[in-house]
Amino acid sequence: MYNFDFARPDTLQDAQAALRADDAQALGGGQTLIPTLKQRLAAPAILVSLTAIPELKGICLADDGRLCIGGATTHATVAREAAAHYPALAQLAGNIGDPAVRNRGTIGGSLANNDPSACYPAAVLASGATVITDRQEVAADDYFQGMFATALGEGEIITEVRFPVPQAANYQKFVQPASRFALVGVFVARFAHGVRVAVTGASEGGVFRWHKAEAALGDDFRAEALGDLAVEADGMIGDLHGTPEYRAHLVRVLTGRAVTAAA
Amino acid sequence: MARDFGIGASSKRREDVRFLTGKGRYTDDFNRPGQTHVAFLRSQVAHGRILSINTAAAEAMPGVLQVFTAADFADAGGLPCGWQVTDRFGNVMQEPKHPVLADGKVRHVGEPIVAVVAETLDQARDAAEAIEVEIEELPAVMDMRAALAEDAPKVHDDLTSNLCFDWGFVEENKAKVGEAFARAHHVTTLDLINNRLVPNPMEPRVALAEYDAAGDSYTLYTTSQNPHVIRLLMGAFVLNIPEHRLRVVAPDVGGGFGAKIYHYAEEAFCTRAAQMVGRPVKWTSTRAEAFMSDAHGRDHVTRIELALDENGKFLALRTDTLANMGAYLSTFAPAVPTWLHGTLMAGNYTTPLIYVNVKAIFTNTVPVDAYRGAGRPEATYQLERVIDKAAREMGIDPIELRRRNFIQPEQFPYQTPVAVVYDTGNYQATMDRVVEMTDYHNFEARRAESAARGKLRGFGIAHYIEACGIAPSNLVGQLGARAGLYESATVRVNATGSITVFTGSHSHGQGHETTFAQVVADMIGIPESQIEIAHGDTANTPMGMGTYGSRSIAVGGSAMVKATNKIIAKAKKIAAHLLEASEGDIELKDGKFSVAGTDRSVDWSGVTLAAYVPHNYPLEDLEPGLEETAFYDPSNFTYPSGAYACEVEVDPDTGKVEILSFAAADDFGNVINPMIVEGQVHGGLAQGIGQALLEVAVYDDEGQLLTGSYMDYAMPRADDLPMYQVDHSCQTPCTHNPLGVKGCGEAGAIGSPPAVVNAVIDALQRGGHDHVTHLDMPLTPSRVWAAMQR
Amino acid sequence: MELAASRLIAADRAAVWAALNDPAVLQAAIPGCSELTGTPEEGFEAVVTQKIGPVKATFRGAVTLSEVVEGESYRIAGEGKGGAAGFAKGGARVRLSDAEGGTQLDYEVEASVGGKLAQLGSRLIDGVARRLADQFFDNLQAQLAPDVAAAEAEAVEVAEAVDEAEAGKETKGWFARLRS
Amino acid sequence: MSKVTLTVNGRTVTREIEGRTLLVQLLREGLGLTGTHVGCDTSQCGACLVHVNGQAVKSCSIFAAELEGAEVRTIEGMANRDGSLSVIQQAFQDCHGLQCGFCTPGMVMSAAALLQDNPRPTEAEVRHHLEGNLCRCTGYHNIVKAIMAASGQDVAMAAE
Repeated sequence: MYNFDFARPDTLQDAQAALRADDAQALGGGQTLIPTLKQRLAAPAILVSLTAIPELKGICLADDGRLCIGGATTHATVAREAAAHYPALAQLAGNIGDPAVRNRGTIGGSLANNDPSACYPAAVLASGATVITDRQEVAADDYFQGMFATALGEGEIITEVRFPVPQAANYQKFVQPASRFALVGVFVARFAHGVRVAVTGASEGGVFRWHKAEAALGDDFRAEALGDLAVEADGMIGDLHGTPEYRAHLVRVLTGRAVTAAA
Repeated sequence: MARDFGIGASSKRREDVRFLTGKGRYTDDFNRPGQTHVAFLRSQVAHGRILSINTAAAEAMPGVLQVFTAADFADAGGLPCGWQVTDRFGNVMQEPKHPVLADGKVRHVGEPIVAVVAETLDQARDAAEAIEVEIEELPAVMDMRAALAEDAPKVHDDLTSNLCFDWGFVEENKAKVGEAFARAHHVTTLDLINNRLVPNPMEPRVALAEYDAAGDSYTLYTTSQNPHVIRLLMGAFVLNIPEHRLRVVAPDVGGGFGAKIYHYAEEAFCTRAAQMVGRPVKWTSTRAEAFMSDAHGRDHVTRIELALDENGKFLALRTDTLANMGAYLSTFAPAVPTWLHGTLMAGNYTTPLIYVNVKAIFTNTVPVDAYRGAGRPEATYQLERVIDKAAREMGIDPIELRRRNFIQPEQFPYQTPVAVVYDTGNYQATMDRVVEMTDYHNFEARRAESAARGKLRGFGIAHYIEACGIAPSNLVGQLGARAGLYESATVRVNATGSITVFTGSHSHGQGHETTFAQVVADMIGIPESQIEIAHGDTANTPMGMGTYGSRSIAVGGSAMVKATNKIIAKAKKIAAHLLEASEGDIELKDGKFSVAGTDRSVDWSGVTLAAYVPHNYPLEDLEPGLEETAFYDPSNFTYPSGAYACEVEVDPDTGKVEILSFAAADDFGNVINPMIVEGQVHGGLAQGIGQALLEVAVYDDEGQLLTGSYMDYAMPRADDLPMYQVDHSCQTPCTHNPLGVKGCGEAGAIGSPPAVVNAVIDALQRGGHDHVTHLDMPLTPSRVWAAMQR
Repeated sequence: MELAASRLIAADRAAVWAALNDPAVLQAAIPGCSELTGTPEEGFEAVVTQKIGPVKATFRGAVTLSEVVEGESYRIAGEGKGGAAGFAKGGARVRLSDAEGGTQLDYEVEASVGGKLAQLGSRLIDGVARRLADQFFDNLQAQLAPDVAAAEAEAVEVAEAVDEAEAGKETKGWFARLRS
Repeated sequence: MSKVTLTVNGRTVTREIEGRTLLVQLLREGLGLTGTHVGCDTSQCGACLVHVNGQAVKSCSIFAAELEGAEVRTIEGMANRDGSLSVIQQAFQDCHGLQCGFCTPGMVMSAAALLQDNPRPTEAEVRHHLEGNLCRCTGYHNIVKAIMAASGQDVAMAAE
């Protein structure tokens, strides 16, 4: 690892100030960033840890019924504390990485990275959640902008994510056997006004919504309603763990399973 | 019979206490005063000519002590290969030099080119990045068939081609095999790939060397399965250090599985650099380095053909294999696809005619060598797969087809057509046992239950034999081995009766400290706690060949038995003197020497004390002291065998295979510690199932290793695997070693891959996918699903 | 990774060809390129920084033009060393032809990486390469015919919205949508 | 360089660290606690697993600078006060849940974290919990058995 300065502010304001330095890099739980640094694949001048800022942590139910999760809240905390409010989200969080990773990794870190195979983006997009930063509030549909690309600017910090809680929801993850990231993951959420389906792991463009499935399920929330709908293989990730055709096929299978499990 | 100590007891492992409390001493836990660190600059391209190396900037960087290139090793030898194979035309194999640091050319991604020794590891790494190496990239030789083309680029310019050897076995049988095929009732042909694997012991390799200028002597701490072999190879062939000036220590070693047998460049580098820098030099492999520098395993491409008569009797077998050697010949590499593979092609069957052809090929990949099972899994896989395919083609139950061809118990010793003689075995018994364990007769009901849930259930069976207890020196010498394969032990009895056994075997997880003590305790009749097993240090153990090829108890244990028998013989003489009786009347039982038919006795410690305090002692006839060394060279391999059965469920929607149950019925001959034996089988099964379902090393066309971390190389995890049923109650003891043992370390990895693949093919065929007659490992969901779509 | 695509550029062939040989245009078009010096004949030296998720690597290397058929086609190839990260190689065969409304640019791209990037990031290589290739030609298009490029992008967005509602093209990444 | 003060196995220690110093480096090199091992670089093998403030974390993927005032427990702090093996450690020995011993400290720490939250896990829960701990020797059979035994349960097995 290259050396760097380490800052561990305890207020958001101090964190913002620290991140204004040249080549500053925010550090969430570090479960992706630290292995990257160990490989010398990045060389920030200063790492600004967001783990000591109380206002970025915690879960609460807002008056409007939305579930609010602080940006520096760990997956383990979400798995535990969101279970009563939004079981599908808690279940997703409880299957990211492994127990030790879940004790460090944070929702803000995951969303800021927007790995095309990460789980959280599927939940955020399918829930129609709002990503709140120290500068703006962004609707999920505008937040994700392709693999590793988001609406975040330099040094911008995710302070909170607000999830509308659906009437029914489920996440189906088919794991890549080595990394245990999602080879394909599908999150289905049914709201009073319609159904949202978000897919992670499959596309080279990162997480995406499957609108046709949403339309079909909006009329009839049963796996059978998907009929012979399918996503195209073109644009899907192809690697040694699965061809684009296979990933496209899994999207269909997992969507059906998620609907059945949610219904 | 279950006992609470000695041979046959499931004694708890004594080494566990230190491992469970964090007190294990692995090589990386050692640090020497003044220690420096090395970082290797490794090739990022698979094949290229080194045009220039500029180290000036690196040399000027903070903390840098010295920067090394091939020029610094101009007077050193290459890393030697321990086995020379002679091809079917009588020529010896092509054997390129394997330099410590790349010399002139780089031949695989990960090959070390430059080494930087610095005060700290980060300083060494920083400096390594500042080195400029200009490389003219050459086309990478990746595909084995393409590598044989006349105009293929050559991995080694000084060799005539990329063909290391073209081996035929048994060459004289070739024509007869062809005739048998011509008149066969049925011929089954199968093309398959034995997937390339990365051994991945959890402890990465480490080398820490120091040089004592006063005594002009070296100490190397290294993660090795065989410290004496490293001392011999590195001292004699690479660095020219006489053995008495070189001590090699392999302390607690965190798993080996073959990958830590070989002599590696980093060990030689650290040893030489310690002398040149004048301070200890340490290298600890990262996992990323391990993936591209530890020897890989398997990587065979095979066509196998089986000729049968109308009753399903095997008439002849013919196989053609391309075996990947990688860029250089690793220590044992040429032996793996030849003598550890061809000699096993008879399997458990009476096939009278066999011909094996193996072409070993150089490619621009990491060297390939023995990995758990080594050659025998490759032989078993092809044989047990082609038998399964033949059974389906002929409409014979796969178990029945095997039974019709088994060597029968009364046929032992059995001379196979591929050179080896099996001493004992009872294949029918292990097959019966596994059928019983798996409740095979109710499989159809279980399958129907799965089908009702939309799942495809399959049952797969495989039988295996392995040749282990490696190996008779005179035999392997004829076959090209450049070393003997005996084992050694020194039994040192202390004055008060406690014992230290120094064994040339090496434990890196197998539990020698417990098992070996059980044997000696049993022979003398004293508590196991009185006996200490020491291994891994050339300074105090006799020249030994180490641990691989399931040889520790069969060969190392036998050496220890021999040495202990010498101790007992001498102790009896001392006891006879003390008891004023004739030696022939002395009996040893439960740690007590007594005169037959009398109540006169002296206990063990009384005799040992007399040996070292010889006040009353036959000094004129006998030296004082009680310490004996023995070397044991086996007269034959040992031949464990077993029947493995696997039941799987395939999800037709995703192609995912789930192992529902796995049963192993093994014949290991006599068993010293059943608990440890079962643990060895479990571990082997996990690696075999891993090969079948998960693991594969993948290179792209340009020689880049795409599975270079645990993000892409799928290691089996707890939730990939079932609870196993293992049984070793079928026992036909080995007839030619004193313990009647056969060895159990590799069995699980040998027998399990075909059982898993047979089960998946069975599931697919029963599920209506008749066209799927074979799938290459690993049977990933993507691959299985794609096969179902055709 | 291999990828073939084509686009219509609202400029005449001579102008497009000139741009394809102009270091300033090339530097602006190559994503993350902070320096590009040299000439089409002698080749260029380039510095390119890429940030892919947590990975940030700077590549130094050469960009060369070969198989040049004046005014018609060439092969542009780059190879950069990224230090500890490894190296990246990419090339594109570019062919120009007259078309209604401007010049048709056909290209075939191939790309590969080595070292740690290959060892750790194999799943991402194709997607990243496609994205970079698309960005390159987007940038080129934007420089040659800025107004037209913007209008086209808008048109594509509209078409895409229609697609998403009707034809299920949403599974394609944004780069793929821009292609056809 | 900066200073960090933390409690390791009940002992308060202060050490000079760099920004990049990982907890595992502080433990192994700074404090000589070599029972915590490094088996990979991608945070997957779990050989380095320790407890920080009562939670399982991978000490290869956390900076020492994050740990001011933290309570860290390693394998060296797992035995009973009298030095005898704890229930979990004893179960690993009794069930032969280890071979080479390299992954073992991480396995024991992982098991302890599981049983703290879930004192009577099912076999499936144990296997799922071990997702972040790789073992190459045991095939996991006896590790699962040991953790079940430590929780006072026997593994439901047809064959045993």
